[in-house]
Amino acid sequence: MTLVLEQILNGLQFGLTLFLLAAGLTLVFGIMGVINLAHGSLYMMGAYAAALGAQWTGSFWLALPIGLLAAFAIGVGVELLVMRRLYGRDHLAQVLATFGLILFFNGLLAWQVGRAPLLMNGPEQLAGFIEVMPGLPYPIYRLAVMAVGVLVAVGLWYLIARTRMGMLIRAGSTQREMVSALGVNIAQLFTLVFGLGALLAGLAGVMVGPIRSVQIGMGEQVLILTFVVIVVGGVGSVRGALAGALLIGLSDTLGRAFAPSLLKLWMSGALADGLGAALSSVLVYLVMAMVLVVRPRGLFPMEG
Amino acid sequence: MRFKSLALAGASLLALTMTASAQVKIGFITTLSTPGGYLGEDARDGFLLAVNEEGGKLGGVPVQVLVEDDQLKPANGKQIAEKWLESEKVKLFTGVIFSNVSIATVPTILEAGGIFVSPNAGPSAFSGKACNKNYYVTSWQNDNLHESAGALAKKLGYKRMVLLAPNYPAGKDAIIGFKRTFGGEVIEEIYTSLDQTDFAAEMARVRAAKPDAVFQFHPGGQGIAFLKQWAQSGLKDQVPMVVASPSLEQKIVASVGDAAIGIAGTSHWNGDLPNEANKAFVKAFVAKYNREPTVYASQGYDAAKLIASGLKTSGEKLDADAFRSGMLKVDAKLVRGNFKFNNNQHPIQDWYEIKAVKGTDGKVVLQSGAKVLENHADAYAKDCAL
Amino acid sequence: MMRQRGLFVLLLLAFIAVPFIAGALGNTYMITMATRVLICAMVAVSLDLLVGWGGLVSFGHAAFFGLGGYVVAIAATHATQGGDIFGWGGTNEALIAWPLAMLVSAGAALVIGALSLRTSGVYFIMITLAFAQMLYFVFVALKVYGGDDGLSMTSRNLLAGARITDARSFYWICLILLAVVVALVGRLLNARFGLVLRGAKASERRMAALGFPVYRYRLVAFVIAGAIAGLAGALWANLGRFAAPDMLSWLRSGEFLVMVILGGSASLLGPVLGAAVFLILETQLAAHTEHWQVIFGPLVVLAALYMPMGLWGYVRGRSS
Amino acid sequence: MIAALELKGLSKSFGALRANDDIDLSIREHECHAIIGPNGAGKSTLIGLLTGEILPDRGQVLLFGEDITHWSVPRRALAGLGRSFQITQIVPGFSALDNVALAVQGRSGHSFQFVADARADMRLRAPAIEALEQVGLSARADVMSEILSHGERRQLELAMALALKPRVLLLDEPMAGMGPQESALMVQRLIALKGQVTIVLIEHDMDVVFALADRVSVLVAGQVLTSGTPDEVRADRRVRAAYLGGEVA
Repeated sequence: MTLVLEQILNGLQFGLTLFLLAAGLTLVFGIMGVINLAHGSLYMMGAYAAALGAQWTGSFWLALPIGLLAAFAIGVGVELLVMRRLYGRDHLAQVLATFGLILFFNGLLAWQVGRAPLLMNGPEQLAGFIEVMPGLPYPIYRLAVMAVGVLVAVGLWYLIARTRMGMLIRAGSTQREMVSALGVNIAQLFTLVFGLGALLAGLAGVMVGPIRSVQIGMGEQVLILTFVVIVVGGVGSVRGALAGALLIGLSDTLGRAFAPSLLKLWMSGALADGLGAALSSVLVYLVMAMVLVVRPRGLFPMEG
Repeated sequence: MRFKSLALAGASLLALTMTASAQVKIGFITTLSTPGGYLGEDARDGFLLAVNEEGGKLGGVPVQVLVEDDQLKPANGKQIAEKWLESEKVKLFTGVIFSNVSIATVPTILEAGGIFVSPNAGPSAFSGKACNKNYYVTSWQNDNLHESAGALAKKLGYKRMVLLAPNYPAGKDAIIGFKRTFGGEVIEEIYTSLDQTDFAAEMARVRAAKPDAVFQFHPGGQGIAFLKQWAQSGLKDQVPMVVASPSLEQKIVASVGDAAIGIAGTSHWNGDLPNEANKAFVKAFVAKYNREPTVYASQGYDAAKLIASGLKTSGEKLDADAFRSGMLKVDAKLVRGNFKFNNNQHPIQDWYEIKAVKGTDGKVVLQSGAKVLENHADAYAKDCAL
Repeated sequence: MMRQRGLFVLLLLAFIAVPFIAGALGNTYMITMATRVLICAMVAVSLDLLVGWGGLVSFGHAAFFGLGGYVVAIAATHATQGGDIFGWGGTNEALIAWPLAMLVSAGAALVIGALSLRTSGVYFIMITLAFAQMLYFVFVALKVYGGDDGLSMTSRNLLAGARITDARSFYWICLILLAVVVALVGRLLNARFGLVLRGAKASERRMAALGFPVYRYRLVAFVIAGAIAGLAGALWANLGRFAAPDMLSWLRSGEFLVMVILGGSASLLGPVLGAAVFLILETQLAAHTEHWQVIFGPLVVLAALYMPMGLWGYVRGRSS
Repeated sequence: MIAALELKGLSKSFGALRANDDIDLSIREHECHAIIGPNGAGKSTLIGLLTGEILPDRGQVLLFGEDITHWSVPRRALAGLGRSFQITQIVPGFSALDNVALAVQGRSGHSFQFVADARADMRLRAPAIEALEQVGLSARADVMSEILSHGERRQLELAMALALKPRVLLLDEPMAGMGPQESALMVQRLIALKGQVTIVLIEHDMDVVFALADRVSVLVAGQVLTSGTPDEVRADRRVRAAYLGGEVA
């Protein structure tokens, strides 16, 4: 029973990590209507900046703002140089341009930082465990990642639903002309929103730095799963991204955790191990397909 | 179209002018991009160090090393080989890191009468019945890595183990290789997916299975993530871990830090092996590149030394049989020490216990221990008719 | 239309000239390189049917390319080394294996298309990508057929019992097939079916209001494009005598898209040009610097930003 | 007599907004029936429900007595429900004739023909030329549709709807964006159609409505306020209060 609870906790934790990535991507799509394949690259740049920052300063807490700032700055730069020329264009041009950016960022890091993965440790204060319930110790750092995921969800909800900027953001996606007539600089707003998306990607990169590998290509590894998440949730919807992330996180984790032992009820051990692994590796795609059959625009489709 | 023909014509003209020189050209096809790029980078740098030390020669023969990135795409490796065979008249190839590139590329080279010396990948496809007199593996047969880990687990007295590997052939081979020498009970085999970055679910399964120890094979980034999460989950202090060299090499240790301490690994080389050649190599590598060499760098270096041994007898003509007699003589001081070629032209060598310890400067480094396997060969050699 | 035909002939003549130029230079690698261009061009033309003409940005086209390659390699493996798949002993005959590759790819396209086409726009992009990636991991894990290591063929397929050993004959086969594909796609685009597909790109609502069940037409286009990509995959596997999961990877899909857009989408011959320029540029850059991505990436970005019509737009613009 | 188009209790809500609320409407064969109403009255939703682009929460749509409530858009089109769009929906890169021929092709059933050049097919071309003549655009048949003037595109829009040979023609603001002269010409053309085909006209311009319509229904806040002849509707005080007073005054 504890095992089941632990695995559910693992699933939630994985889901919230996915949410960190999906939130920025879906926000940028929802507001500017651009698909950004290079979102994973911003995540990578955030993680790299933080890892280098940690080596330089020796502190995770100093590295955190460095990573966020770098991701934000790179995001703003990318928006000013590339993305803003893509708003009116079709998705095809957006896909192509951001594909080019992926190649560039990977090449740039290999060239300037080197090809080897970087060292990045979590903060001393968050090492160790908490007994979340009797007999179930859980790493504090993972709980911290979950907390950050929840905070981001709440923060985004507040930003979009309750602030003036959120109002502009909501209006910006539907009524660009009206908002600009009100004297709001749409171009600046979009730069800011893209920067925010990049910042969220960077935050994801910094947070997973201590539990994953900080290396070239780390962005592409998670990009496709992030796509699955926002497709399931409904592209453009932050609420959908959260729901999709939790659904995918839970089904992936629980599949990997229990598929083999469930299969062992019917077949031999080795076969069950193999088949269970195969099944759990395609499980998230099957979930996605099922959601699409029922709701082609995801769980929380954007209005309009 | 016009641009295309011009570009191609230009490239081939360039090739014509360059073939005029009297050097032996060595085609170094390796992986420089993708997450696996650092393996190729180190193998290349190790190789070039050896060439450099001899002043642009290997075994007294002037060489020119052509390097190109295969991007970890099998077809690209093959394409580069075809290009060099054709327009650069390259006959001697090396550099390939990954088995899939090797499997696609090697037949093309051998069929064209070329020679291939592998500094890393040793896939079983070419080590048994399909062995070839112009194909040499200077690193290890793939299974050796895991056999040595299995032998170590047996030596350490573990009886009941959980094995983890990604769900693809190399992962399954790792588990088979490990079991070949381990001999104890395998309670559970856990297969992860190749794109997985979070192993919390698997670690909970390990915790529940309560094994004596675990063996895991996750190369590169996955291995790094696994070790970090393993330490964080607290399992590191409860369940011992045994791994093979690709999961515990210098770059991985450098990027996981303290999380690597206490893990038992095996390797055929380490920076602290006490032979003279190795001491000189490490010193020269650090001096030239300003970083510690990895096992891949050592393999690149050793491959160059073995090629030098072949070139000593073949000379600039590069006759395949003459080259072969030189290669098989192993007229070279390798940094790993004890080495000879088996009948399938794969290594017979020693494997050492390796562990990560805190160095004097606070950095985590790898330290070699006792021999785990001595004069270890591979299981496929008996099928090779050479 | 006349101009299009004239350029088609010009391009064809240029491709016909390649083996003779290569012969004069004594460079067979050039033929192999050109064969690669032909095969990628075939994929690009099929992808453009969806992207350029149908407005369906598929980011998973490599899946069908890879499937085609695997069908041929698997059939050849069983034919030469025994064993069977679903009770079938395999074949080394191109006249059976290549159509089969098309059929299997078409079947996969039918399933993936049926699900993906329920959505549109950015959903479609991401979903095709995700399904292709799923297939990629299936082949990576498929140990019987080499998994990550790929699957080698001992020799090329036989064509009606005859061996295709030299690079030149294989080049001619690829060239003929590409010409046939281009001609057929060209016909299709101006036939009733093609007009509906193109109309639906401009206005799906209008086409529905005129009585066309747009979904069905798009699905058929998706299946046709998948089948052509399957044929290209079969040729690719024959060229390298090797099929590997990287044929299905999402990077491949991305590269095919780059070829289409670089050459000029919705232009029939643009993708052919795009494939040629892409492959030559990539190999030349990679041969000259190990940090080729730092140059190549920005070039792709610039192409996306400033060449909406692609190279073909310039070629056609100048000749008119 | 069976109504050409009959709506029974048709309702559609978007969240809390009742866009169409229990609409009953009967449109007779060969009449020109105008639907008017202020902005936000639910005209667009009603068009959507009729064409099948929107599915209702409740109620029925009958086309010549046949229940088409759950039919797809193309199926309705093939059953004889033609439409024009408020915002012109034509295919750029195709000539005017190509566009209309596409409509003829739609009428002819399935188009899974992959080889024969559709542009050389007189079975498509001839009826298309006829439809272009009907709207007075035959002189511009070979001009690329994106080059046509706004008024010409509106004509093309109508020609495409006509080429489908519909039994019921839904015209969604056919005069949108037209100058007075173009508008008058269009009215002439629509008058010529009267009696041949049932027309449902959604229109803002009251002059157009009263020039064309046999009957008028007034939609206010998602409900049918009244239906009647133009004179009856003009005289209705409630209409004046709710609508005419505000907008036409």
